[in-house]
Amino acid sequence: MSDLLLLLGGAALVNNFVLVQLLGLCPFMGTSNRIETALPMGIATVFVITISTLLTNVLNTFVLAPWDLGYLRIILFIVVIASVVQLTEQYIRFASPLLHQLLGLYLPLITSNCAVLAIALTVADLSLLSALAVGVGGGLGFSLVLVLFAGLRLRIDQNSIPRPFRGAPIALVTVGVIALAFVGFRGML
Amino acid sequence: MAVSPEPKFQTTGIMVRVLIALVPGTAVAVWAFGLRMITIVVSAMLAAVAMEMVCTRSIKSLRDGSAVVTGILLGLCMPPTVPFWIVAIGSCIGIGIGKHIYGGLGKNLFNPAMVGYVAILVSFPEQLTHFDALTGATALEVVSHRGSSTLFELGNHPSLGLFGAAGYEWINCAFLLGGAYLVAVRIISWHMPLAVLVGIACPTVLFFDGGSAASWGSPLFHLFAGGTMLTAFFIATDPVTSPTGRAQIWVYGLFVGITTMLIRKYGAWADGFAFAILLANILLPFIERRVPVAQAWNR
Amino acid sequence: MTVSNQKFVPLDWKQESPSALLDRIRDAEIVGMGGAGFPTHLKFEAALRAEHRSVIANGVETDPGVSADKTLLRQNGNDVIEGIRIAARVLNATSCILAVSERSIANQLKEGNSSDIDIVEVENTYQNGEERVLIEKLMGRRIASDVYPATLGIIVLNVATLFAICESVRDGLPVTKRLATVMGHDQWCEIGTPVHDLAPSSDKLRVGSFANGRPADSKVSLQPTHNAVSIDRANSAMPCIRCGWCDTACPKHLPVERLLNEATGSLSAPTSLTHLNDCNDCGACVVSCPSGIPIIDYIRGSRDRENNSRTAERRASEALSRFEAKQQRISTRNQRTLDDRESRMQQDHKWQ
Amino acid sequence: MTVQLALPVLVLATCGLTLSLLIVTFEALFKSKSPKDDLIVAVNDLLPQTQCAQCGYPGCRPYAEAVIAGENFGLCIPGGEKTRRALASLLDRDLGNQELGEPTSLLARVREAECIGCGLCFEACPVDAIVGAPQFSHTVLESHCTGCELCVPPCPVDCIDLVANK
Repeated sequence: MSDLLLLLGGAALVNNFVLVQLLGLCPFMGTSNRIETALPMGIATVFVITISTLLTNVLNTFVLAPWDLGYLRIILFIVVIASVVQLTEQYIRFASPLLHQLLGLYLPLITSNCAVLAIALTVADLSLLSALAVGVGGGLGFSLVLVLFAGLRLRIDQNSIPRPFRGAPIALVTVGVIALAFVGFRGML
Repeated sequence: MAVSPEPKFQTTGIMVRVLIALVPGTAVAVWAFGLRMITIVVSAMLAAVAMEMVCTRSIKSLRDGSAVVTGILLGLCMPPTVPFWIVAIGSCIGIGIGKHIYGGLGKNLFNPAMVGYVAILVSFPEQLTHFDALTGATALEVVSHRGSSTLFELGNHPSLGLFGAAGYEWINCAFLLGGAYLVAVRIISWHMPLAVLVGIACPTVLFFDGGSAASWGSPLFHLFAGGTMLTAFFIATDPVTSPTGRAQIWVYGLFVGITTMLIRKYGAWADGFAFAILLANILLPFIERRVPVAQAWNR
Repeated sequence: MTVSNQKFVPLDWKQESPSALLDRIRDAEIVGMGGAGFPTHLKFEAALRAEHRSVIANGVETDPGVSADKTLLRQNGNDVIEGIRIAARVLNATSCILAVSERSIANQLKEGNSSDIDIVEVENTYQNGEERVLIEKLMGRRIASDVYPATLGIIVLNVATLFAICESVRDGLPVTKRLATVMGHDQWCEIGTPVHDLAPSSDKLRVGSFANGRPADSKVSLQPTHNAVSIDRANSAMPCIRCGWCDTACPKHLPVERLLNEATGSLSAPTSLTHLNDCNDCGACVVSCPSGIPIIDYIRGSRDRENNSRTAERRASEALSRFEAKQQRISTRNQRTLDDRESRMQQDHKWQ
Repeated sequence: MTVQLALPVLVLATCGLTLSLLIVTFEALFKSKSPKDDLIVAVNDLLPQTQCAQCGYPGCRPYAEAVIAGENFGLCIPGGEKTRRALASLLDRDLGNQELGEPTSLLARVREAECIGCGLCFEACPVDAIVGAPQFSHTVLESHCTGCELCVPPCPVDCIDLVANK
């Protein structure tokens, strides 16, 4: 049990998918300028990652591996992830149209979030439990950093920043410094 | 004319008193690590001041002295063997990216000195972590990567001085002295330093098991090793990047202390205070509860 | 505030009846010159309703950089004392206290006068000049923040107001001038003169002390409540370093640093209105700020904005509810006419 | 050779089929209910509720529904730039360069001497801010009036004028 926790912690903090492996940056930058979009986006991403990791792992161990169809992985995983995202979007549209309107383009964008596919691919060969651990850990790491970054962006005072750095550039610089801070976790696990 | 209650200090007054408080620590560092330490601290300060003038294109903003203090703090974190150009790069990154890109004094999200220090620590690891013959590896490294030998067997290793790490124990005492002066002159409140020191002491006390192979090292050792006192009194109390409410100060300080200890014990880095400060700065909006999370929930 | 300048008949206040004196104070349109500008005769009328009354003369001038009241007490201390006696006569007050913040003034006033007014020295800490704090210090009574001391019979009057009372009653002079610290030195200034004529200078001016005064643009003229005119210290203000000293200085324990940063827009999360309304403009935060930021201007600005948007929201929601009520009324009326027509159609007519 | 070819096609086909079936059932199961009433309420709350129809819609709520359906969110004159930006940020639409001026809040005021008591303005006022009996002079309640100018056209003697709200 404890090594599952270590896997989860490792995926969340030590080699965090956004900050250390620099994956999934576009939804990260897109939805983090407001906490109203960052929080639901984080939760939706964790949900999608968990479900898709589960499905892809099962598919891989029972279908792809025995008939050594490894080369089908990417195509199949993307189809699975896309359909999981479609299902979540339908549910969110049903549950709260306002949230759906708020998230707007970024909800379907989770399919193209490379962190989701990256996690699915990295855990394809692991056992189901450890795959889930890394999946949930990766998702939590992504959402944690997303929400923290949204909180930080509230403190950025746009009109006192030099003109060329306003908006996205200052956000990227801040993500860089956050990544610097997360280097502190290296070697922990 | 009646004495009208002028403000306690102008910001320049704060800088002068902080510099006075830094003098004892710097002097002991020079005594412990040799004259080269002076040139390191001075070059760090000059680079910081130069970058400040470049970024603000005027010398007006030097008045508040934040650039000078940032430079000195960065210089004091450096090991004595570091080449000068690396220190200069660190200062420039600290002042440029740490402060002025966010709009100057008061607008930066992260502690400028720590941004500079972590930037060069991560990009030039070999120059920044190995030390010369005086102490070999720092005591912290020796303690945390000693494999199976118990603390007692390590007793006579050159890096271990009387009760702490060779040179570092006196440096920390000197910064403690300087810090006490700052608290006495009411520039900083005593809550933050105490919170950080308690944060550092707690894990060592909890897990203290008489110096066995897996022990963290004695609380006294960790309180007077590496950058503990420098962090507690000078870096964590930087007003711009630390909270103002009393409860928030304690949460912030404890987080810094405990994270420093975690990195020292489990992390790959010898001393984790710089990372701990940056991580605490990331959490600051949530520590001060200024993020309208409730509003986001009821959407 | 227009200032009436017709002359009066000098009265011998020892013989005049209290109501005649009160009428004179009302006709002279004397207002409190300590900073609030509350009409003095209303204060007197409120105090008259209480059973036993006492007069407190507030000579404790702790506004930083202002020495108008102190100089007034030094130069015309006796007129102020006479003003106190007039006020005491109007209220037939049981006790009179003159509070000052300097020993030299206290001694100078003590030798010349009999003992009916006791002159008390109060130390010069920043909060003591405020009405309720002064009452608590002199009489040991804590007044709730929503109760006016005058209604309890305790009248606190600024020494400049008492001087104006003395001049209008004894000498019959209208209130046309007041002593103010202009650019550091005290001088008698005509009320109503534009501030920029009093202190001609290029950069911005500030009326009142830099703690709780207001920035003065060209249109502002000297009012009875302004006790100083100076260069606005805000020109040389440095950026806020979030040191939190203003939080510790605030007597009402408000999160001043957070209010300031939200007012200047560098923090976008909105704050609650209650904090803003609790602030009573004392200016202790401005005094304690190492960067010299006029915090009070920002807090007043965001408080007005917040109040305006709140009233706008309230009016909008009321308008919405009235609009829906009207729509409802119209639809029921139309429905009723339809039903009537329907029922009329059902009746069988005579020719069928 | 053919087995090597058929197997991947088979696998992909079955996966695609099952997933699409899943999506269709979800679609039927979670059909989104009436379009977006809590979204309409959210947008309506941002509008100043003057019901003035200067945006071309009979009231604020119809305009809210139109905005959600894609209408230009910069038509609300009384709301001015503040409302326009609020709508843009709620609906995540880019602001464009259209700049609305600062809303000058107006108040209607009846010159009571000339009022003949016809009551037409009473009917026209969307928020019941005008009071008065038939044949008697009417007046505007300043606390209730939203400055929507709808009472000015129907007045036969044109005795209502608009003053700035202090």
